[in-house]
Amino acid sequence: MAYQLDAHHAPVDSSVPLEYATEDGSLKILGFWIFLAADVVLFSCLFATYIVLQHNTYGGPTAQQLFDVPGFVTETLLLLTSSFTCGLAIFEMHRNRLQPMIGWWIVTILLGMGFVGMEISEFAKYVGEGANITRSAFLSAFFILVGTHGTHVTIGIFWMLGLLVQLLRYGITAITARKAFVASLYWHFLDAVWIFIFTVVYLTGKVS
Amino acid sequence: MTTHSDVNPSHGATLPSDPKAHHETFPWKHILGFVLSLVLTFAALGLVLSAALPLTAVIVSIVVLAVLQLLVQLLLFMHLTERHGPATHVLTLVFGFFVAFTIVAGSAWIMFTFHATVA
Amino acid sequence: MLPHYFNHLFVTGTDIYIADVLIILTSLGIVGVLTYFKKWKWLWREWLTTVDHKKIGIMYIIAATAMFFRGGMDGLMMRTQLAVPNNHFLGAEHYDQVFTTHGTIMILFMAMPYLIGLINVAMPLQIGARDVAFPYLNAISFWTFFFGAMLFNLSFVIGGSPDAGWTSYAPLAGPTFDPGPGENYYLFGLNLAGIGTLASGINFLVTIIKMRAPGMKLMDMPMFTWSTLITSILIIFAFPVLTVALSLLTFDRLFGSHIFSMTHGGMPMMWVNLFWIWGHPEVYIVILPAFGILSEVISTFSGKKLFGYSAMVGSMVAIAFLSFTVWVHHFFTMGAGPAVNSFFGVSTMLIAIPTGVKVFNWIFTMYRGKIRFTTAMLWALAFIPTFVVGGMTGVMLAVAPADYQYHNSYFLIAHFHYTLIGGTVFGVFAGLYYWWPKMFGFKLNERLGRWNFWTFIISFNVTFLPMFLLGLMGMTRRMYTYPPGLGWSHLNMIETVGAFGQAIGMMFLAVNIVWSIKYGERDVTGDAWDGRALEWSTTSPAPEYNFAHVPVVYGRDAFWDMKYGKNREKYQVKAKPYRPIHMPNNSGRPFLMSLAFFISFWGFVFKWYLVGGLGLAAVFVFMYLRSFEYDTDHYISVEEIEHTEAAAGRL
Amino acid sequence: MSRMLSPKKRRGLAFAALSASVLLLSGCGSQIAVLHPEGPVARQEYNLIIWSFILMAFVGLAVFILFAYMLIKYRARPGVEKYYDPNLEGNRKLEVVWTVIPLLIVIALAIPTVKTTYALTQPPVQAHDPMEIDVTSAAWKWIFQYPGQHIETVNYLVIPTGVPVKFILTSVGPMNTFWIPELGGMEFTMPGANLGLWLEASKSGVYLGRGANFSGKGFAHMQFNVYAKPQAEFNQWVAQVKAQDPPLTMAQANQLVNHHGLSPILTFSSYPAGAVPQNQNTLMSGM
Repeated sequence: MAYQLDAHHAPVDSSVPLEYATEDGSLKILGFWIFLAADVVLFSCLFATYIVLQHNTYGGPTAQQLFDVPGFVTETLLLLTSSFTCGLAIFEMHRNRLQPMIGWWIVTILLGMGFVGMEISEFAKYVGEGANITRSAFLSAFFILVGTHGTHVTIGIFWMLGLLVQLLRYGITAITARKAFVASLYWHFLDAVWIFIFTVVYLTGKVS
Repeated sequence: MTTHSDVNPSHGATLPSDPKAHHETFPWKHILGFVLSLVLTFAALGLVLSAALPLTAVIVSIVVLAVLQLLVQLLLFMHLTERHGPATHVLTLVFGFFVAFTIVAGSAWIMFTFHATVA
Repeated sequence: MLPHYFNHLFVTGTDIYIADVLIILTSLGIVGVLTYFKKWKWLWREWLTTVDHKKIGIMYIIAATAMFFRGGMDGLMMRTQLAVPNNHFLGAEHYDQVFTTHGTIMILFMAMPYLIGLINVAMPLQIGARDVAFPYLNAISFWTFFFGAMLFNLSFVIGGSPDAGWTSYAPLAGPTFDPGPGENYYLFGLNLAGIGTLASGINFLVTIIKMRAPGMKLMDMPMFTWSTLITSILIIFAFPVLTVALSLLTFDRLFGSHIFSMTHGGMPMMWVNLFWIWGHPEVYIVILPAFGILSEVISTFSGKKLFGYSAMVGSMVAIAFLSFTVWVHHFFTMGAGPAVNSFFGVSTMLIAIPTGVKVFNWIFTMYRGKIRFTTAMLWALAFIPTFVVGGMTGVMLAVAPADYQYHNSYFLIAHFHYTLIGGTVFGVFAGLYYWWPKMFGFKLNERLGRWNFWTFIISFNVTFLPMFLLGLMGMTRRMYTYPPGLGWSHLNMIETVGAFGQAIGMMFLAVNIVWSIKYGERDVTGDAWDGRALEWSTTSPAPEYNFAHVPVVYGRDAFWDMKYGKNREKYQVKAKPYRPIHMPNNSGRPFLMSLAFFISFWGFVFKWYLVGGLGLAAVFVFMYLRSFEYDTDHYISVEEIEHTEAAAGRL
Repeated sequence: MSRMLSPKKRRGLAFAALSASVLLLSGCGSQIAVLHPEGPVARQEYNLIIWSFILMAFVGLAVFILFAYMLIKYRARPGVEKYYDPNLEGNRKLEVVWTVIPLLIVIALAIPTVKTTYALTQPPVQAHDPMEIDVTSAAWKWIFQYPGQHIETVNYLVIPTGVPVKFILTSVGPMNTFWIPELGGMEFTMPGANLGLWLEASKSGVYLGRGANFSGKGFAHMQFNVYAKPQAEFNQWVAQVKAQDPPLTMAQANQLVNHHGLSPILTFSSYPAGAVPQNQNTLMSGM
């Protein structure tokens, strides 16, 4: 969809990675980078809110009492590894090897599901202990910040599942390559956001 | 930013490429990134659990480690430096970080000092 | 299962009944006309499913005009209530709803869509593009805005309007003090429209960066396109903040969280903080495109290049940067300590410098020019002194200790009406009169235009100038009534007279449009005003594909250069044969998806989670369908291009 | 540029218009409360208002005069061709001038702004011992507690003249702002926070105060009188309240806070310790 061109067919430029090969592809990748920059700001507001409210526990459990080190470290490792495998999938895509690409893609999805599953059980445990969203401003900010990230990850999983079907159906083309690349940007970005949740919420919560 | 219009590849070679990056047969960059991210994560965890440093020093160090991890993701996984046309996405991202920093630091400053209006 | 306020789902009250009847009659009228003239299919094919930036722009402008009349009615009701002391025209609750909807509608559903509409119409044409970067997304932007506005307006008849002010400060807007659905309408309506706005920002930015005509450097772009670029960046980084603020308050209201609540450790001030982190850039989002329009109009009707082009660009960049570092000046009186107040006071004053640079450059654009006083030019010229009054009082407000005396008073109200009407609205009117022939192929009438202009601008000053004085007399905003004997009564009466004068001014605009549709001067050349940028080089209205040949550009003011400039020869290359043009397909999905959003969010307003959830599920289904759609575009054949160009007399 | 008014003439014109508008604003009757400061805080703010107005009027006049000149001189008319220069696109010197002059004006404004911002956090006149009044906005009434005197008033305020008063502001309902224009600018009242504001009345009189931040249905009626009296009369008033008025019970205190509605003027000779919202503003512990 290169609306600028008077050409008969959208040209495929072989000198650049496949995802950038069509005009439309490079427009969409730029658009998505810009969206990620906007998402940085969205998360920064949630972080600011959490930082301002983190000590307002109103007699409820504090971060120190609540967080469980093995639990959040495991979540972190799952997400870090999934970011790595997602990178490998794109690496294989650039080498035009469909089978390994799909393999790493599926591993990434499974690791993502593992992460979301652990997060849900973590939330369920807190709620079971009476530490729910209505207990204190600290907990409200915690659930909303971490939950927003979890929602992003969940959407990412559904997105990648949809792309899995398209990869199986069409193979690696300029269009599927662009779509997979954009999804991988999203996935790595969520990993980066999690690192800050790990640091600002969990580690800082344990230290103070 | 480029001074040429980059809308039409047929007008000239305005889409520079890095052919080297796409002929690698082993994902060195990704493995390096993964190892670095593990090292940085456990370094931060160790700092917190060992409680060897004073509180402020710990918080500053783990935030620095987190920023390093962000760079690992951006540079080694997200192909941030691959340029196909102007580096608009880098500029946008940098401005995004500026705004994010302003929001977090500004909010903390405002909200933590607002009881102190009278002496 | 039904929420407790189901009982009063339909709002009661005489004026509401009248509104109900009017809404039903208008809707029936529209349905009747469409059916009688067999226009349903036309409406769907040509408008509801379009992805053409020009048509989307026109739909934005139509919606914004409707919202202007709605917001204006609110304004008239407020002024009627305040005309005399101790008036009983509106009760306190009703008045509170009216000023809340007035502010919200005017900022978010009038000013922004007007400007985004004009950007849609003119920007792609100015850079010689065939459409925006993401035409399908552009349609989603429009329809989410439209349904967001509809959701907000629905509150008037179903459930009750929000009544905590357009700033919606917690805890007044929280569940304790405002349990009804009105505030939920505000939160969900704004959030829905906000999705579309963010998408527009990304869309315009990518369009400008990647889709300029060959040869057009960034520093060759028309100033309106520059202002769009900067505005897009502001949108991209400001709107996520609004999304977060609204969502957090939604959580407090729907799910009992305590971010902004009075108890359990919540901090209401955090709402104020987040709201204005968005709110201040928002002010520039609605003023910078107006600056851009002004630059185009003044330069065109002075027959001159823009004075100090680089300084104009640089000052906009500076304003954009500074706009993210001044938000506390909206709450100096919230006691964040002298260091905070000093920092934000001084950073606010600094904005005066780039703004001043722009004002002087506009004035000097006229220096040694040939000024034609068309209606568009009159609006642009009126902008300068009016905005200067707004800007100067803005600097006065930036003086933190003095702001302790102005804050929330009518002085502040006067200030921001001088900037938002004198800046944004005058800019929009200048843009409407200027680009009208490009949109519709005929000019608006100049004589009626002058009536429109003079009635409105005189009445505007009659309304808002006395407010400065009232503020210093101690009258605060949002008072539904006031006692006699404070010296406020005469000034209030004068203001009310002015408000009705403005309404008469607007009537001239309506009459002008109707009259000109029938008798307006047709624009057969495509160059209605002896224009300077590329939008005037194609036909009026522009064909679907904008340009049969994408123009190649050799510098600033490309079309002027083409006509009179030193590169004239270069532009007169022999026309190549036409080639098929690649264009995106129309799609009904943006409309349907936004409708699903509307239904979902309407469910959430009333805490009907089943409706809300199903609606959201439908939204995701539409997204999935799009992801699996590969047949998204088509080619316009050479024959069709030849036919279109021949019909426009261009072969 | 040389064809325009000479600098001298221009300055004279600017000065004349300026003084006329200042006279107009300040001489317009005592009802313009902000321009009739009756205490040191309001006076400092007034000085800044006037100074910023003068600076802005200077800029404004320059703009208006230039603007009018351009419109008249370069309107499309016979003979305009001889000036016409379509390719004129800038002038570095002029652009520097209109960047530097506003910068100087901003500096001239910023310095007193910062100074006054810091000054207003201190009690205005150090000669007297300051007193404290705890102010609470409720829906929709003002509650004033005098911790030194241990009395409470609702919807009116009595203060001694010549004494700096430290108002400690909070809210048990929606936010509001506490504003007595003749004595000084406003400050927010917020649930969960205690903000401070210094004010002082220089002379006796009745001043009008009001809430200035919208707080719901009864907002427009949140108006109160401030009676400033000499210290001796103030003491006399306190003694009278102690002798004549009833004490506030906890039940009445809760009723004032929880009943959302207007309230008449009330006076209490004492109040229970539990009825001071300023003492309960802690976010970390839930009590």
